[in-house]
Amino acid sequence: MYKAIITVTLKESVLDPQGVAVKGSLHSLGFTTVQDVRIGKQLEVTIDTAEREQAQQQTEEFCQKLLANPVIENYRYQLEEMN
Amino acid sequence: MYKAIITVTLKESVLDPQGVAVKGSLHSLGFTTVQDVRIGKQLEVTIDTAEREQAQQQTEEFCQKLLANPVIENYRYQLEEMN
Amino acid sequence: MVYSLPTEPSPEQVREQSLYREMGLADDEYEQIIGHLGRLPNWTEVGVYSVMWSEHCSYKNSKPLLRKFPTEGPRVLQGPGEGAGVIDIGDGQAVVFKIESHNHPSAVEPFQGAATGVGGIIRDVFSMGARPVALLNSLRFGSLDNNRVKYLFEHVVAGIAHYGNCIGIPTVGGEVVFDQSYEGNPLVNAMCVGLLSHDQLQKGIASGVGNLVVYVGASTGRDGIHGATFASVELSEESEEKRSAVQVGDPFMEKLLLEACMEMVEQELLVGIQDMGAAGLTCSSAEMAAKGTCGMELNLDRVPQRETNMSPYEIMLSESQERMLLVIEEQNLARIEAICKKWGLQSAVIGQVTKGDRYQVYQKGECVADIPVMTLVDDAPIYHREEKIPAYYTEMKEINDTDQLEGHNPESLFEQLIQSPNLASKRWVYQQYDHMVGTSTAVLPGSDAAVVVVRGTDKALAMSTDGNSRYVYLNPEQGGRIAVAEAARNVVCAGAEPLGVTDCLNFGSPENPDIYWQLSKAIDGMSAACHTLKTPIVGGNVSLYNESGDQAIYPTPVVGMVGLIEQRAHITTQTWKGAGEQIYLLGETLAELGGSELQYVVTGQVSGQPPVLDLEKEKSLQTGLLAMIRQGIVTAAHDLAEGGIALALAESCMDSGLGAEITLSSPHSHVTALFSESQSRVLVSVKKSDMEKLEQLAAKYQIPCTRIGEVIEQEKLLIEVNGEEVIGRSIPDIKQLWEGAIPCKMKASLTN
Amino acid sequence: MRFAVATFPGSNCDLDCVHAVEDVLGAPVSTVWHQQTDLDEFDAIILPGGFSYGDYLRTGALARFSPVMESVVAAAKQGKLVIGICNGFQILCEVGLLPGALMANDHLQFRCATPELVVENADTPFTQDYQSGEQIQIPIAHGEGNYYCDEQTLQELEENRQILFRYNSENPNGSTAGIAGIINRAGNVLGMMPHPERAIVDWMGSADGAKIFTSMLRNWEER
Ligand SMILES: Nc1ncnc2c1ncn2[C@@H]1O[C@H](COP(=O)(O)OP(=O)(O)O)[C@@H](O)[C@H]1O
Ligand SMILES: [Mg+2]
Repeated sequence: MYKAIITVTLKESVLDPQGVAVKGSLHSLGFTTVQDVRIGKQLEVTIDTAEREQAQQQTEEFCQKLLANPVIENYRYQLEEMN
Repeated sequence: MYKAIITVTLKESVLDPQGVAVKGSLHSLGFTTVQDVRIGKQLEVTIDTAEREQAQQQTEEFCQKLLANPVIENYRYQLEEMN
Repeated sequence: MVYSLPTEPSPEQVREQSLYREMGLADDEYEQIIGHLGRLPNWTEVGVYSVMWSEHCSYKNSKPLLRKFPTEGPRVLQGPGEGAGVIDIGDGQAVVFKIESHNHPSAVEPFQGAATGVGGIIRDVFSMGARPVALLNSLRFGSLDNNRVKYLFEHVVAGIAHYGNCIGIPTVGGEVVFDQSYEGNPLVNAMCVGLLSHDQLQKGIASGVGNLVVYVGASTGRDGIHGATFASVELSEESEEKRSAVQVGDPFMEKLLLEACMEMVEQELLVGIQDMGAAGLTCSSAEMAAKGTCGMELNLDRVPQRETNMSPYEIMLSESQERMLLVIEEQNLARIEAICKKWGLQSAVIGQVTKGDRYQVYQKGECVADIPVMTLVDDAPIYHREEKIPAYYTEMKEINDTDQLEGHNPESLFEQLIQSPNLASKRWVYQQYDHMVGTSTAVLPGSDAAVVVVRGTDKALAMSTDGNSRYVYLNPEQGGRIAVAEAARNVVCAGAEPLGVTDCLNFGSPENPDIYWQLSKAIDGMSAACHTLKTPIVGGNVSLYNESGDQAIYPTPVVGMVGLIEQRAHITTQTWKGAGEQIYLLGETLAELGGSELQYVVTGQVSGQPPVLDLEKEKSLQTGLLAMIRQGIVTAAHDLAEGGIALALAESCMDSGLGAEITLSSPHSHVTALFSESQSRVLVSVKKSDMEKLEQLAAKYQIPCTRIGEVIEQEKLLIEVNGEEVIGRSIPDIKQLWEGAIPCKMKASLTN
Repeated sequence: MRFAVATFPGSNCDLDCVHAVEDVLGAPVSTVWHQQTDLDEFDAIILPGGFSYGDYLRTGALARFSPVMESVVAAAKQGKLVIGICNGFQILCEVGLLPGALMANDHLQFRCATPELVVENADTPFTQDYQSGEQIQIPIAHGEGNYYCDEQTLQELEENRQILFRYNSENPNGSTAGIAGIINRAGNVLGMMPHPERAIVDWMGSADGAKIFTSMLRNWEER
């Protein structure tokens, strides 16, 4: 069993309106040291397989196919073995 | 300069309909080994301070105040020093 | 001498390596630029010309054809040429509307592509000084049996919903069509309707030497560079590389921008205002200067920037969303800044209006572009493309294979049609749109046209988007007429007098003579209809190169029609109101199944000729129907369109809690009688006591008028043709099929 | 009776609420900018629908820190009537005037429709012109109206009759116990997802929302 922890973020050059709004709020709450906020998604996907190889390959595949749109988003992930 | 990488997730006891939907889609795409999907937010907050202590304290504070709603969400974070 | 960044190709390199081609400029266009400047253009200048001379901004391929449209009328306050058209509705008020495409961005990033399409059209309307009151859209996709199509459909609808819902403008209507021809190239057209008082009408013009050029709204980033040229190229593997051409929309920012601009308009602080849409800062500033025949000087260091080290080329061509460009008198600057501050918006003085005709751009003290401004607008190349009657047209015309449609069981055809995604309920779509915000929506999505009341008056506006591209494909001229006529008919069915049109011409490559012919003929048909129906075209948009692989989409002119309802009491819907009411068919049913939905559903093809539209008949139908409605005798009115009378009858039953018992007598077959898509037909219901009045009015306006049945208590649709019972179904049953069709398709898997 | 309608950046039903108060009650009503902190002159406060701060992060999460909210909390403590509609309900939960939270609809889509509601408790300042058990139609339009609270809170809500409106047959968003609107323990703060201001005259499709406004006025007059 593996757990893929996937982070999907907007590409650097793409506007993150949500991050901008949260930064504004943090400032008005007095957290003026906050320089930048970027918000993305985190997905934890549990995969029932004994082979790391397979888990990795599948994760790569469904990130591309479903979880991220490469036009505006990047993804990265990490695999953890579960017991 | 520190970067707080904050993950906000729904509490275990709260149903995550988005996770359920993504799992459904993954299954129908043929990824039948997927057992479970949970979806959360990831926030990267850059804080302009030289002191880890201060960065930590602030992060804790704005997570509690703003970034997570304790009725339905948990948060965890990690601090990275930036150069 | 203008400065060239060391990191960019030098003017000589641009020429030697023909780098201008990458920006979509042809060799002779590049030579023209050299002629205008009297020297080699630098990288930034080439970029500026390339976007200004793109189809999207200059209409270089379509201009000669667009001149055929009638654009004038007694009520027209502003025709094509500004952000949106403006038509007088009396009492010092006017309606402002425009439709625009966002096809290519939506094909690669459906959610954001569609969302930013909505954002752009809203800015076009409020930059006229109008408050947006309604949104509509027109969508085309491939077959819902394809997973990629499902993904596109789901995300386009969600993107449209996201933007409109968040900014708080109701999305009150639209259309969705599924056809193979859009498989690789979906269409996303968005329309916005606004209201203004005459004295608040704004224009995108720069004037007054020394006046300030002010930038308001979101910061400029590297997103969307070359979107305007992107919108004018065929979709190919290569566009995958132009990925940054898609932006993320921020409807929240746009709401703030909208409210701030409305305050500036009310306080009369503006000389000129224009949205930074396609081709961003370049297009807005150059067009404003050209319109005012004055020069302009811009200092890019002052442009709010979201990323560091942006080059002049990038800043000038960025299509970051939610930005406006203003020209103001210096004395008003403080008040402008105060309004921006209130709404939490950044603003910056980025330049001024100058004497002469130079368009000059500076960065870090260097002049990075210096262009005679009129050459950007007036000297854009114009192409008279070759047109040729396509072989398919000549072939198709001869085919008459509607015989294959005969002999099927009418009831099972009916059942198939009602579940065809094209005719099935679109509730799955419009329930995702907030169609009630603003508390002015009197007729919600689901009827022929949506109706929005004008607060403070007894008036209301009816609006609809329509276009049947199969008809246009089979016969562009007839198809063009039908698009306009149907939209007008929909609006009349709601009780309105049609006022005017905005159109979006979605076609393939104009360099293909077959397609140029389609475009030319469709425009002829639309023009003729607009002329007869007295609905001038006051604005629109052209989207060419809608192709994938070497397959062009069906030629798809989309018509957005707005009509005026003088009194709220005239608002009419398609739903039956009471048992015992008499149902009439206005108009005549002919054997016209070419290009019909029935043909497509049964054979999977379209062929033959579409229905014929007689403009004079259409005109009398519409005038007569409006007279009937205004006399208060029409309890329901419903346009007959795809699926013919059978579908129209079913739709009028759906939400009524009632049924209908119908007896048709027809010289044609059952199938033709039920499903023919003959034009200029409307169903109406009247109380028994008003039958005579109705018949008299029909006679007066020379409208064929046949009593075909009555509304019944029982929730059943019973249709008899020539004495034979052909359909007998319970309404709840068919409603379930009708409403379930699209959701059922959408349950299965999705993939990007 | 004087009404205030708070306008946050991104509110978009504020004018609709103003019009409803004017058209139903003819009572004085004004919008109040989110930075205003003095609400003394008002007897009732409406937090309108919309997308305050774009609904970014979580619905209502950013608006609840607007300066006006401190005064709204104070006004609620004084016993003034406060009603949060849609986004307003979300803000009231975030600021803690009402228990629970509003999550994404279980089907994950935005939903605009006119569901049937049941009035569960007609003995409150907001519902006294209805009958308990009355079935009414009031439009909804939201992406995040799925009310959530834990078991214990739900039990308290039920016991104290704090649930004012429930979706009748079909639950449009997955909301716990079909909850469409709840009131605070003290009975002067109402949060509801449906939009009563969209159902005040017949041409809107339903006029069932008007009684919320008439109830509020009558309650105030009878105080
Ligand atoms: N994309 C859409 N957005 C909003 N409303 C839509 C959309 N598509 C269809 N509708 C609504 O569904 C109803 C039926 O649409 P349609 O079948 O195209 O009608 P018609 O044939 O009369 O033009 C109309 O009221 C229309 O406004
Ligand atoms: Mg129609």
